[in-house]
Formats: sequence, structure tokens, C-alpha cells
Amino acid sequence: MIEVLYKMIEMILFPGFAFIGVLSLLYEWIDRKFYARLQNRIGPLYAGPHGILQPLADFIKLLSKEDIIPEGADKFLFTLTPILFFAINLLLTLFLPICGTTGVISFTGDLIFFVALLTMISILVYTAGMASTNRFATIGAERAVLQLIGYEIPFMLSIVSVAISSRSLTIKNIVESQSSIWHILGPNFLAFIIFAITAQAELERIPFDIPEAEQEIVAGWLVEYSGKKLALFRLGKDVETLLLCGLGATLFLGGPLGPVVPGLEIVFYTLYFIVKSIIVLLVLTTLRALFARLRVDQMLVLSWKYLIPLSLISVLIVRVVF
Amino acid sequence: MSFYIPIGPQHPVHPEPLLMKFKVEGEQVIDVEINVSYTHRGIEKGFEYRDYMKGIFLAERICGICNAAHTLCYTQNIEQLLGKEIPPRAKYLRLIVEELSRIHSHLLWLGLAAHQIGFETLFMYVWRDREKVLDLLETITGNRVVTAYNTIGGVRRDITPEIEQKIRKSLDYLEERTKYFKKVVMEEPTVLVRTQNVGILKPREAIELFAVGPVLRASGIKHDIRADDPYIAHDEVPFNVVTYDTCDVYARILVRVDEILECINMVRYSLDHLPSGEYRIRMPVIVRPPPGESVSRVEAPRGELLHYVRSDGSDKPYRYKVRTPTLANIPSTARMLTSRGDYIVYIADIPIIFGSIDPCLCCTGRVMFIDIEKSKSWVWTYNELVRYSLKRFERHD
Amino acid sequence: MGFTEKMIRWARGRSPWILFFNTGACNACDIEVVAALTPRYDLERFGLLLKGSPRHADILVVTGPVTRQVRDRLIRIYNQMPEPKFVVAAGTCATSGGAFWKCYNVYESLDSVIPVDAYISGCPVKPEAVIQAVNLLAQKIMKG
Amino acid sequence: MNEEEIINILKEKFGDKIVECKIPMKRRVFVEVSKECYKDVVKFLLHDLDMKHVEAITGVDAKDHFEVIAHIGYGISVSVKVKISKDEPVIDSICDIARGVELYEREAYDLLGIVFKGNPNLKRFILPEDWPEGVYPLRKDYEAEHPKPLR
Repeated sequence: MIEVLYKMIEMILFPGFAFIGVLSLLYEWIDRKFYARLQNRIGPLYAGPHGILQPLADFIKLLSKEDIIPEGADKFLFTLTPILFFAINLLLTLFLPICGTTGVISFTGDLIFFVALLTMISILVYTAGMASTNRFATIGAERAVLQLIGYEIPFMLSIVSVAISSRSLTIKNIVESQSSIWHILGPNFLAFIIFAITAQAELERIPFDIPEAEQEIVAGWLVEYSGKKLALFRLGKDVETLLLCGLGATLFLGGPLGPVVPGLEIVFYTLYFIVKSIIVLLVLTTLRALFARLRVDQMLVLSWKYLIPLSLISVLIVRVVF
Repeated sequence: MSFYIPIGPQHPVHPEPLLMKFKVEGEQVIDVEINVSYTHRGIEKGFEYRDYMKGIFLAERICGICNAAHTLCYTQNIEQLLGKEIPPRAKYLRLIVEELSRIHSHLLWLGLAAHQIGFETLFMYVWRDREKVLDLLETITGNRVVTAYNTIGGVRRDITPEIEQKIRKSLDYLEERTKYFKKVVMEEPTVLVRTQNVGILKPREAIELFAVGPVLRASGIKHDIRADDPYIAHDEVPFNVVTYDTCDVYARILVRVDEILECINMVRYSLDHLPSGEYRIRMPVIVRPPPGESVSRVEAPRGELLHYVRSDGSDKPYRYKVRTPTLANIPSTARMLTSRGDYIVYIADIPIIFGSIDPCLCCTGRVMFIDIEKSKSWVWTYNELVRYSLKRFERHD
Repeated sequence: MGFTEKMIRWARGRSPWILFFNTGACNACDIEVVAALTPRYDLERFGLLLKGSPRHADILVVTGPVTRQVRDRLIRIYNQMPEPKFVVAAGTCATSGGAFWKCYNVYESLDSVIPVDAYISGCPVKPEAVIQAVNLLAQKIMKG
Repeated sequence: MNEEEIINILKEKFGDKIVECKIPMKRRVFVEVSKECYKDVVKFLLHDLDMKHVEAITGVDAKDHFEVIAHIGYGISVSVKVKISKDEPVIDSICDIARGVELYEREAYDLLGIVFKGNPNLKRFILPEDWPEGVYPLRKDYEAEHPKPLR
């Protein structure tokens, strides 16, 4: 009984939903602040000290706004997709090893389950676009799927090359195998670069924010959502950012491992995890600030002509070395 | 399966209201209708109720960005009617403010173009440096954007030596920044990919569809009112007409960036050779030009601007016609936006192609939609589309 | 329930998302409002974002005199915005028709078409005035 | 190719059809032409004298008649003026020899009611859809007033 209760607390409180929720809001704040700094601006400042409560303010404001369901939209899917989007993202964060070498849930081969659910998220984006039968949303949804075809394979291959180098498909072993040297320092550096680019595409940020291209198709698949649904989508996207930064940190920077004072392992592990995933986040934000947006066909050309061969080479290198 | 995307009249990237209806197959644009009549305010009728002096303020508000060009064209028009010659110092001062507002307009456009292809950082940098030019305009004319500087018979304020120092210092900073932006535009791979051979307009088409300004010069045709028909002090101040011949959005960016550098040199030259003397001739408060008509032309930042006035001796113009540059560029835009044969236009290219003519729709408030291929019959008439979208968007309560 | 009420008002005041609509203006006010978002004035300090779709925004910033064609589009966009919405009339053209006296195609002012909450005067509007307006509106929202 | 040469060439080519021409200032030529040969003069200027650029077409409501003025030329601007009677305001359009002019003619049609024969789609152009037919705002008899407020 105590075991179940302990698991519940772990799930709900510490490395689970509450902690992740706060952390993802913090990440959105870091992202916006760093992005503004890169553009020589100050970024959010007045909501709380240094604007740290800005994402919270956006979230609460959206919750309190009126929720419109357009007449022609297919009601069931329109309301279901935001909830599913948020739920899957939260579920996936339970796999990340935050306060120990294993996440809240971990079983052998959980990497495959993790990556499968990640693709589910993009399918949800498509259904969200299609459910709101607005013309811009349909085009945004089509572009989301086109983009999915583009970045999914290099994304998988970069994870596979990490799995090969640590000889297992469970996150626990991957983390432990990095106790000697981090994957990023070894032959997997090329895989890290590909992971960063494809994570940028998975999160639909600037060089690849084609489904949501504000200038061309107003707000892409998000155009019809407002109020609570939009709040859920935005929080889900923040959690997804945390998820991918955490995944990057776990796979390439050795997750929560690092020199530790014996008594307080959990605190140190969490600190290491946060610091490393923030480093990955800063890499993604600089990517976002440096480039202009690509067109869908250019994005596909980029991924099929350059990213896939590169990721194949990285898998080959890893196979030869290990 | 082809269907319509109505972009506008409210659209995040085009500040002005315009409705562009695209016939689209998948991602390819087949056909376009551009309806820009939303900014038609009936200004020409407004001129007939105002006397000549008050007309300056209405002429200024035709377009907020190129208002220096509009007031210059208006005051030049009336001076031609009166047959009065303005003092040389006033000519040089007008030229300085005109070139500064051209720099501000081109920098604004460069930022907006970067914004349209999703390059937020360049947009922020360019608009941060544009503030320098706006500070200059504010010191000289008293207002950042709508510079009420030209009046009939000369200019309103004079330039003092310390303003001159300020101008020179800001110009050096601007020159160095513009060179940096040019380097960024030429080397940044994602910008090149999004702008090269996009929005093609061949030289023959540019002439046949009467394109004007940077759009014409980007297709390799060397025409500029400042060179062909020099007004105020353009015959004394040397400058060379910038042309590129790759006929696409990339060429238009480069034409405008080079023109900024030209303007900087022109302002420096005119500051060095600023003649002394008074800057305005005495004008009666109520100006009554003799009956007659006159045409005045100015090279506005977007192209060739034409004002025509017909006076019947009273203090109000009998008829005042304004033909704005963007109006002349609309046919060539429609040509650029339709895919023909191997030249394919994607939805993602629409904002940057339309943006590449630097549309100043409030000038164009007199243009409605153009059918390119007459044979096309639309699935919906205009009103049906409005009713359809009204039903679709109506709030569900 | 005072706390949640106060929290919601604080949140609404701290993250005003604007939607921009130019109803036939001479776009001097438009570029000044957009200039307020750039590094020198940077409205994002107040949490202000320029949003594309009427569904996402709560403040509708309108510049320019309302022309006849734009009137029904403006009303439709106003209807599409979710409920706690505000309208800011930027520039003398929006507040009182500005310099376009006697031009036949133009309404006298914006509040003859939709209810307006805040007026920014000036032709064109200075970015400092836009920041002042956003602040006043935020305080007004926070006080309910 | 300065202003006098243009006038001389036009004079001996069209002879008496040129009603009146003057040079108000440098690089400006005003030519008044009779209604029949308006199109040939424009064609002659555009192609033979290689001016190849029509800047604008202005419609003017002079009290007893309409006037259509075509401004042509890059460097030197030649304005070709034609008088049309008020009760039968029809003139042949120059759309076929100058494609880009379609807009200017439709603007004159919409605001003044001058019909350009041969213009492919002479439809409502600038005014809003609910503008009453037959009311032309730029005519002298039209009194401009603001639309009534809705609220």
C-alpha cells in the first residue's frame, strides 16, 4: 500500500505533473527572455520579478477567456484534441529520469514507446487542424503532416545511434552507460546536431514553424482555438519543449549523472537534469533566432537530401566505433 | 481539388486592409484577385473642398510612409502653376528630407520583408536602426513620420550647424549598419532560399505592365525620375541609378539596400554644398494661382508618383488627381503571383512576393481587383463568398 | 472567491494580446504601433504579443477612419473575438475621422461603428503614447 | 528628342486633328487632340516615338464636357487631352495597345462615368459594393457627405 501511495506522490507531486508544469512555464520564460535578448530586446519584465510569471499570466488569462466552438467544426474532435495533446505530453515526461537514473515509469524498451507516442503528438496536430474546418487550419494540418514525414526519420535515426552506442533500448541503461563519457563527446556529436534540428521541427519553431506560419496562414492549425483549449495547447507545447530538452539532456548529456554528495542525491540529480536541459533549450532558442522560415517543399528537400544521409552516416560511425 | 484562400482584409503581416483571393491547388497558387479598395477614402473629392494651403495636410495623409514625396509633389505642382521659383537653399533642404524619408521607408520595408519570411531577428535589428533616421527627421522637421516640412514656396524650418553634425554622425552609423544588413541578406542561406527566383517579373513584362520604381529597376531597366526628369536639386546632386537583372524578390531587396547607400551619399553631398540664403519666399496666405493645369512627378520610395492639378483661378483646386506608384505595380504583382508553366508560386511565397513591391495600399486606395485570365469563371461571386465565410465564422452562442 | 477573481484580473492585465486592424488609414499609425514592438520601445515587456487570429487576441487596435467597405469586415472581426475584449482607437483618424473631413467614403469615427474602450490621439501616434495606452488599459482591466 | 521636335512631328503627322499644343515648362508637353484620332496619337507616341510608358489617365469633369487626359512617357511627359460631350461620354479604350492601363480607365469609369469602349472588364472598381448605381462621386453635381453612423 505504501508503495502505491509513494508512487502516487511521485507521479503527482515531485517528478510528476506539478513539478513538470512549473518547470515548463519556467522554460517558456527562459526561451522568451533569451530570444528577446538575442534580438536586443528586454522581453517580458513586469509580470512578477523579471517577468518570470508572464507564462503563468498568459495561461490564467486564456483559461478565463470565453471558449468558442465554430459552427462547422466537428465538436467531439475539436474538444478532445487539446486534452489528448496535453495528456500525452505529460505522460511522456514521466519517462524522463529527473531525480534518479530512472523516470517514474521505466521498463525495458521504454525508448521505443516514448518515441512512438512522440509521433502520436504530430498526428494530434493534424486532427486538431482538420477538426476546425477553417481553410487555414486545413492547410496548416496538411503542412504539419508533410513536415512530419520530413523530420521523423532523421529524428529516429539520431536516437537509434545513441541506443546502439549504449547497447540498449531502455533509458535507464542509456543513462548508466554514459557515466564514463557523455554521448555528446563521443561519436554521437553528429547525432546531437541532427537531434537539435529535428527537435526544432518537432516543436514547430522558427526555421520549421511552417504549420503555424503566422504570416502566411494566420495561425495555421491553431486558428480556431481560443480560451481553455488554446491554454491547454500552449501549456502542452511548453511541456513538449521541456520533454524534448529533457530527452536531449538524457540521451546526449548523461541525464542527471554527475559528481554527487552522497546524502542528497535527489536534489543534485534534479539540479543536473535542469541545468543540462536548459543548455539544450538555449541551443534550440539560438537556432530559432538565427534563421528565417523555410517553405514546406524546401524543408522536405533539406531533410531528404541532407538530414537522412547524415543520420545514416552517424549510425554507421557509431556501429564501427562500438 | 482547388479552393479559395481569402487572405485579408485583416492579416498580421500586411498592415493595410486588402483582400487577396487565391485559387489554390494544394500548395500551388493558380490565380489571384487583389482587392485593395478598402482604403478608398475619396481624397480627390476632399481636395476640391480645401484651399491650396490646407491641401498640403491632406496630401500628406495619402500615405504615411512616403508623405515627404507626396507633399513635395503637391507643393511643386502648385509652384509650377504659380510659376514661382523657390530659393536654391530650399531645394537642397527639400532634397535632404526627401532622401532621409527614402532611407526610412526602405529600412522599414527591409524589416517587413524579413518579418514576412519569418526572420524576426533581422526585423528587430533593422527597425532598431531605423529609429536613428526617425530621430534625424524629428530634429529637422519636428515629427517622426508625417514630416510637415514642405510648404508652397519652400520649407518650414532651417537646418542649424549642430543639426548638420548630428545628421553626419547618424549617417556614418547607418552606412555601416546597412552594409552589415546587405552582407546578412547576401549570405544567410535561409533568406537566399526564400527569395531567389521567387516572384519573377521579366523585363519585357515589367515595361508592358508599366511597373515603376524598384520593381522596374530590379528587372534590369534603368529608369528613375530623379535621373530622367530631375526636379528640385537632383540635377546638381550626383547619384547613379541602381539596377539588378535577376528579376526576382532577391533583386528587389538588393536594389533597395543599394538605394539606401546612394541616399546616404546624396545627403552628405548636399550637406557639403548647402547654399546659403533664405529658405522660403513670401507667399500670400490665400494662394490664387492663375487658371491652368500642371503635372508634377516625383520619385517616391516605391516608384514614380504623379500629381495633376487643374485650377480655375479660385482658391480651391478644380480637379486634383493623384496616381500612386503602388497602383502602377499592381498589374505586375498579379503577374508575379500566378504560376505559369514551370514557374510555380506557393502559398508560403504570397506574403513575400506581394511585400516585394513594398505595397503602400493607402496610396492605392483607388484600385480594385484585376482578373488575369478573362476566361476564368469563379465558382463563387464575391457576395456568395462573403455570405459563406460569414456563416462559417459566425459566433456560436 | 476574491482571490481567484483578483488572480484572473491580474492575469488579464499582465498579458494583453493585441490584434491589429488598419481600416483604411494612411499607415503612419500602423508603423508607429509596430515600431512600439521593436527593441527601442519593446511592448513585450508588458507581455504584449501581436497575434494573427481574432480568436487569440483580446485587444483590437484599430487605426484609420472606417471606410464603407471595411465596416462589415470590422464588425465581423469584432464578433469573432472571445468575450473579455477591448478596442483601442489609435490615432486621430480613428477617434474623430482626422484629416479626412468631407471625404465621402469615410465614417466620422470608430465609435460610430463599434464600442471603443481607449483612445490614443496624435497623428501619427507616437510609440510612447501607445505604451501609455497599453499601461492605462492594463490598470483599468486589473481594477475590473 | 526635346519638346519642340515632338510637337513638330505630331503636327505634320496628324495635321489639323491636333487642336492645340503648348509647352508649360521643361519636359512637359500638353497636346489637345480631337476624339477620333485619340487612339492613333497614343499608339504613335507609344510605339513609333518609343515612349512606351503610360503613367496615368485622368478624367476631368469640366462644367459642360468631360476631358480624358493620358500622360505618357518616362523622361518627357506628354499629356494627350481629349474633350468628350457630357450626354454621350464614350471613348475608345487604349487597353489593347497598353495592357497596364486597364486600372486607370476603370477608375475614371467608376468615379466619373466615362465609358471606355473595348476595355475587357469595365466593372465596379473602387467604390463599395453597396454604392448606388449611376452616382458618380467626382462629378461636380455630387455633394460629398459622410455615411450615417451605425451606433
